[in-house]
Amino acid sequence: QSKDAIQFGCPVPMSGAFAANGKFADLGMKLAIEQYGKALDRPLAYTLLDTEGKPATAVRKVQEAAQQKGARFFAGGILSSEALAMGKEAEKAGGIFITTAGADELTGSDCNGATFRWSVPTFGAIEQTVRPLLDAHPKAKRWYTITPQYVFGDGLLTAAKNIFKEKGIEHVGNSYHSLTEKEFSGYLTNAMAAKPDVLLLLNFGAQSSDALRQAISFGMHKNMTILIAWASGLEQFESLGADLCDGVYFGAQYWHTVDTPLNQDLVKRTQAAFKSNPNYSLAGSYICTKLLLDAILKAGTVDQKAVVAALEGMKYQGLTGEEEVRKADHQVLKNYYLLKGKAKAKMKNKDDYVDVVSSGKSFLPIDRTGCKLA
Amino acid sequence: MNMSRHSHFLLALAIVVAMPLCMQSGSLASEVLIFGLAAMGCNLLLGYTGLLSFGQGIFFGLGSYTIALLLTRWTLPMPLALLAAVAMGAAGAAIVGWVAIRQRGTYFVMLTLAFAQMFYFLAYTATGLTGGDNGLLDIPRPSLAVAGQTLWPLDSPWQYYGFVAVLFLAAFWLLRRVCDSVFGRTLLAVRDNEERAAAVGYDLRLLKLQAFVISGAVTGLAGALHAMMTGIAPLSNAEYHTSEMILVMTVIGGTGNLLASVLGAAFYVLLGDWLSTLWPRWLLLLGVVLMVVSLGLQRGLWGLGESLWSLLRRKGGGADAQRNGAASQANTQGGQA
Amino acid sequence: MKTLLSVESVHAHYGKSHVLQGVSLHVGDGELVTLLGRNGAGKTTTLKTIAGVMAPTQGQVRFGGEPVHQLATHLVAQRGICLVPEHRGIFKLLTVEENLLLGQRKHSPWQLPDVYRIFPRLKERRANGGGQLSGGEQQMLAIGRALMNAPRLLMLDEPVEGLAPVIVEEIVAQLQTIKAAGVSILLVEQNLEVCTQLADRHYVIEQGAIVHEASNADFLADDAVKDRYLGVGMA
Amino acid sequence: MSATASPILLEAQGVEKRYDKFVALGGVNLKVRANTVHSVIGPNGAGKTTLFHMLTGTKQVSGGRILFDGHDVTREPDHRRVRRGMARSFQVTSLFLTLPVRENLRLAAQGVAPKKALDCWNAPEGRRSCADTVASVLERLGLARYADTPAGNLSHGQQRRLEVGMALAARPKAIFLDEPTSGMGIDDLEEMKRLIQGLKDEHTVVLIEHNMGIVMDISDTITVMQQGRVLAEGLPHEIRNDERVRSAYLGNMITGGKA
Amino acid sequence: MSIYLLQTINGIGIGMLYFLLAVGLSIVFGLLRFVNFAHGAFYLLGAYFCYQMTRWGLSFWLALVVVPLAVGAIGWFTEKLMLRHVYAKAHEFHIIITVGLALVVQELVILQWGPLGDSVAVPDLLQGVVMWGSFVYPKYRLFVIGFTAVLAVLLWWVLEGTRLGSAVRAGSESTEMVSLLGLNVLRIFSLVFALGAATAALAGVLAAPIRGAEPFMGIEALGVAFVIVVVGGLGSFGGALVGGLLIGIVQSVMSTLWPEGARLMIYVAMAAVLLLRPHGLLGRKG
Ligand SMILES: Nc1ncnc2c1ncn2[C@@H]1O[C@H](COP(=O)(O)OP(=O)(O)OP(=O)(O)O)[C@@H](O)[C@H]1O
Ligand SMILES: Nc1ncnc2c1ncn2[C@@H]1O[C@H](COP(=O)(O)OP(=O)(O)OP(=O)(O)O)[C@@H](O)[C@H]1O
Ligand SMILES: [Mg+2]
Ligand SMILES: [Mg+2]
Repeated sequence: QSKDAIQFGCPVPMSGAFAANGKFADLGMKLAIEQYGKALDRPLAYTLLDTEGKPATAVRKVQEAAQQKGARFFAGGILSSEALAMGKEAEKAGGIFITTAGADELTGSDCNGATFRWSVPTFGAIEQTVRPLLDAHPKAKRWYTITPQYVFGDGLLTAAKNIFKEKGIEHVGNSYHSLTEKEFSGYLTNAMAAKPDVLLLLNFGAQSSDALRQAISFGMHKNMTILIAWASGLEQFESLGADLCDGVYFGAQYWHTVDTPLNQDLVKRTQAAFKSNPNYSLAGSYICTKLLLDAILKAGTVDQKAVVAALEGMKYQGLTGEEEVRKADHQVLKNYYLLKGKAKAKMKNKDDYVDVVSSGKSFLPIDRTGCKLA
Repeated sequence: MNMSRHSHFLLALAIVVAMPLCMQSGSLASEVLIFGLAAMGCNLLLGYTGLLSFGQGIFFGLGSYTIALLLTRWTLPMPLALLAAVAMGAAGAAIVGWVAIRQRGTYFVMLTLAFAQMFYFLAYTATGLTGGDNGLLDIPRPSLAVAGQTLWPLDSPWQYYGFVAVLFLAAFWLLRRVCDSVFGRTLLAVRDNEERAAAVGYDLRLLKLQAFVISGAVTGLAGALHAMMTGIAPLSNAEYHTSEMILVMTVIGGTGNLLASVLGAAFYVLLGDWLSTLWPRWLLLLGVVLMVVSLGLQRGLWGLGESLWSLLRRKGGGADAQRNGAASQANTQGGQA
Repeated sequence: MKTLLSVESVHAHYGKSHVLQGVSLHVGDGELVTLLGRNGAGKTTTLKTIAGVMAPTQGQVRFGGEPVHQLATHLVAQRGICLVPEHRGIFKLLTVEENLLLGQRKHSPWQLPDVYRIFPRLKERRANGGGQLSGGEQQMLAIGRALMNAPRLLMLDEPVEGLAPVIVEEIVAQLQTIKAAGVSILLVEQNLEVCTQLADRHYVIEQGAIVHEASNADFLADDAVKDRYLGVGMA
Repeated sequence: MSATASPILLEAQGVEKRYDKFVALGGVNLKVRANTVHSVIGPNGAGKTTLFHMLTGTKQVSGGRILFDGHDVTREPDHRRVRRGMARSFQVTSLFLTLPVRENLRLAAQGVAPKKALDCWNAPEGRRSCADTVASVLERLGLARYADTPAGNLSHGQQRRLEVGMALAARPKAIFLDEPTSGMGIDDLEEMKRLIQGLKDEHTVVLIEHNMGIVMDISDTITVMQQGRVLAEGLPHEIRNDERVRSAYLGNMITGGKA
Repeated sequence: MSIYLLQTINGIGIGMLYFLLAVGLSIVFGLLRFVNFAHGAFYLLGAYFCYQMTRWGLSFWLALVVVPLAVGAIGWFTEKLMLRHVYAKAHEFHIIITVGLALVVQELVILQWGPLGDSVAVPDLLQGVVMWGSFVYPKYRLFVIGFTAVLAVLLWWVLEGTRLGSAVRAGSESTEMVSLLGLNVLRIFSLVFALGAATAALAGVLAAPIRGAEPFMGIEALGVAFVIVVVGGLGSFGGALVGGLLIGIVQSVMSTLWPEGARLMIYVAMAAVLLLRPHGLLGRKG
């Protein structure tokens, strides 16, 4: 590509267990780049970097892209570990990195001047799912949690526990499990023995799918409410299938039917380009790229400092409506959604798996995020 | 032996010098050398002692965790931290080896595999030390300094490459020395015929253990350098896939020859890097390559190189090739392994 | 009498060890021929080569007129050449009956009942593991299994080695019945007593080559030969 | 020289070996005198090689004692016994086939001081190369010409000789040879015979051999084994005329099969 | 009913599936004496073929029959066309080639069915759960226990009762003697490998409605299978059964006792067994 093109990088796992997210993230950035075409009268170009889901590889690829292609703007990072690592690297390389990964450290204890995050942290995810669920089911007094044992899982768990305390909910038990677990019947047996009203699944991706699948095979959906606090939206519903989703609650960062101008525009574009609705990976990557581009335009230069400054505090009409980039921790303030799966019969089209129950913004105050920017 | 020692060292030197000239990415070049180190460590076990270890990832992981902790928490001077990482790798190897060499053949392989898995889950659970899934971040890359005098800044990838290259050459030279030493020669005998080696009076356990320790030390060094290169010590470094990868590199390169391991590492790293830019499903191609190598090449890439070389050298090389062909024929006959 | 097996100047190696240095011999239909020689002379190797376990490095083996020395072991066996090896090759993990059935061929004149009739002991021990049998029983099992394999040529390598006299008698008797049934037999045996009772002809092998051939009668008469090739008088 | 004069170097007392249930050795007693050639003969599977495994510690005994040079070595692993001055050759040639002849012998010689093998700094040169030992052995074997050829490329006869050389290189008190002539051509035979005979002066030789020619010519004592037991022991001519031996091993062959 | 009793029963459920997963690996090793790192790939294929057939609207029961046969055939050809040629080579080549094969299969699956996982519906006949006091258990999992139990008996019969079985056991003692009896050892190798592949595929089919079909289930399964085979004893049918149940129960009970450590414990157990009984619980020397 020509010398003076503005180089973007899309570091996402194309191989390995999260290849699916990578695939769609790529499409997302492609869409955004093509939509803008050029910025500051310079053509736009982007490179897809396969992180293989390995932080080390991710870092190396970012380094290379920075050196050889002079790429400075990176949007990607699906896994917490790789996102954290790349955030650090982007800063070293004098670039900017926006991600949709789950790790709160990104805009918390490990935040840095070059890293931004679009996805709602664990705190908000719990606030916007557990509370509305409680409002919907006031009698749901006994909750059981299943948690992947690492920082992300613990983040969700603590947030949930706080609400339980505040609302006088009985937390009848929790099962930790490792990130490689696929067999959940043991944990589910524990859960059933505790006779909860709500089963709260705090794992994500394939693991939450397995957990749900097996929970339903144990008939748990019949005598308790099931909530997956951090679902990945459309792609997960597709892999689960409508029957398994029916009646289950999901927390989600994005849903394609949300009625906002930008979202409708995105849906149109995606339909046009790929004959399908945007899912979270695609939308996330799209909006992250778009944010970078808008910031560049606003700053009128590609200088790191200027673009960061442009991003900080930026208010804009985003996919989830009014969105804002919080200056103090580079966290984007946006809606989080509570969805409820509907029966196959009620689906109006093949992607109409769920109804939006509620949505809203909740974020920790800066002093509690642990981020020491500025 | 002597002759080849020097010529091999010169070849290694040539590689080290050549890479900056023909490669764009310093980090990639460094990675080649780093995994070259790891593969050499593995080769010392597989090629010289006949031990197929699936536990190399343990030592690699230990190396990266050690240096990460020492540079971030205790802020030791970098050279010391490196030494510590090496020591740590050796120690880990001593333990794993001490247990594993009680077994032979497939059971030995399985035992090292079990250890690799155990280490992974330990690292995963001991969040306090290893940062669990997030790994350890913010590993600094302090420049080499003596009394505040900066001798060698390591900020840019190529600067770091230079640093790695020096260590690599040093390690290579040492390993060659080890391989040509009384010890190394005895190892060859052990690989060739264990029963006989014991019968002429050697204590196989001690020999194997020492081989393990040295291999662990080298692999630990590799792990540490890798951590410094990426600035992180991720859990994936301790995964069993790392062990598998190191092993694959070694076998592809060709066993029983240190330079071959470097070749294998270079091949694997560069091929992987290149393929991954071609096609998201590049692992498919990698798989095919592996199958071709194990079906076609008797002695890995190095062996291939040698036969080609002899083909080029002599006009009568055809006969030689036929002989190789015949050999592989003979090999494809027999039943049991 | 038609020749069934003919071995034509066969050479064989173990690695570099040149064990067979041009062995030639033939066995006629229904004939019982012995192959004699000192330890290490190459008797076992000869049998292995005929059975296709070892590929001859020179020469050829013809069976019923057709060359068989290039064939894989199992194909040679299917032609009807059946070897009962030195250490009998009883499968320890299999019961006596399983051992027998493994060798079974539908068209074999000997089926399970026949074998049990010939070796009643095996019937008693039918459910035992092959590992638990005494040497003699193992030998019977090996022979019985060979019979169920429908052999046209039965090759026995030291069938009575290390067996008590009584059992030797028994086995000799069975071999006679088998021979009577028209099966050709190539017998390797150290025990001359046995050989001379059974055989029509004898070969003597030394240093991997046939050095003497004689009919049973001549052989019995000629003590010099015995002493020369098989005795310990001189090398 | 008279065998009975010299002291007893090696003694086996009721040595037993079982493989699972199978009894390979059922209580073998053996006395080997220093500087003699002591042959062990017997039919296949008699337990000769197994007995060697026991004496040299290649495998552990299931019962009985083994005394060597005044020490009880019953429980010592083979590499320990090598240091006491035992060395063996194998029935099925067991060499370092990929390594040169010289290297094979060097390793064998070095084996006497195995701790040195852990030296991972110095190359085996100068005094570490055991040059003179190796050279003298090469000389003796007549393999000097092949010093640098890989053992795998030697002819079978040469390999068998090297096999003996491996034992020699350790400068042992006692040297155990298992069928050193198996698979050899006539010419090789003579050479091997001379070689073994020559060993007697400096070493004690324990020999397994099927070739009666050699056995009868060079042995001082012969032990006949059968089914894991000692059948007879004595001087060559005694053995040759021993009825039990004839029937058991040499076969009724001489007596002829006249029933 | 006590939670531990529940967990034990559930553990048996998991264990039986594990057994089916591991037994093929074990038999193949017993005869061919080499470790098949591609075993997981056949399990993976089993799951996806089943998914595909149900997608086509064919019945799960049909898949239960057809898929193992199909994958078995694939196994047969793999052995004939590739593996056969590395038997003579060193250990590392067996590993490399099967690792490569596993990669290829996995990526082909992703190419064909995409990187996202998919669900396979539980057959209507087995929808729902059985209640039994406080004990709730999916009908399907009960079926799996029963089915694999029957299968285990069947397999046991094949290995113990049939001529092929005898040939396999005999072959693991001495291939030479087997061919001396006129049996084609190479054919037996192919057959056994095919059988191994088929059992893995069957495990895949049975697992699909529980775990869904997902491109990386192969690797995960392989890890578990190794542990089981090593614990039970390489090459031992009984070992695979015991090992499978043991691991299943350990895992299940652990998820009550010390969930975080469940996985770790499995490998600790494995190492312990290897050190105390070097050839596994029921393995014999080899
Ligand atoms: N597997 C082997 N590898 C190398 N050499 C062998 C092997 N088997 C036998 N030999 C050698 O080949 C020669 C002939 O062996 P063979 O077994 O044929 O002798 P034999 O006539 O059967 O003697 P015996 O009466 O002791 O059975 C012997 O010198 C023996 O040492
Ligand atoms: N590892 C083993 N397991 C089981 N049985 C064995 C083993 N090694 C040897 N045997 C048996 O022990 C007996 C003695 O074997 P050994 O090799 O000592 O005989 P030998 O006297 O050396 O015979 P040869 O003259 O053929 O060398 C034989 O019956 C053999 O089958
Ligand atoms: Mg024989
Ligand atoms: Mg022997």
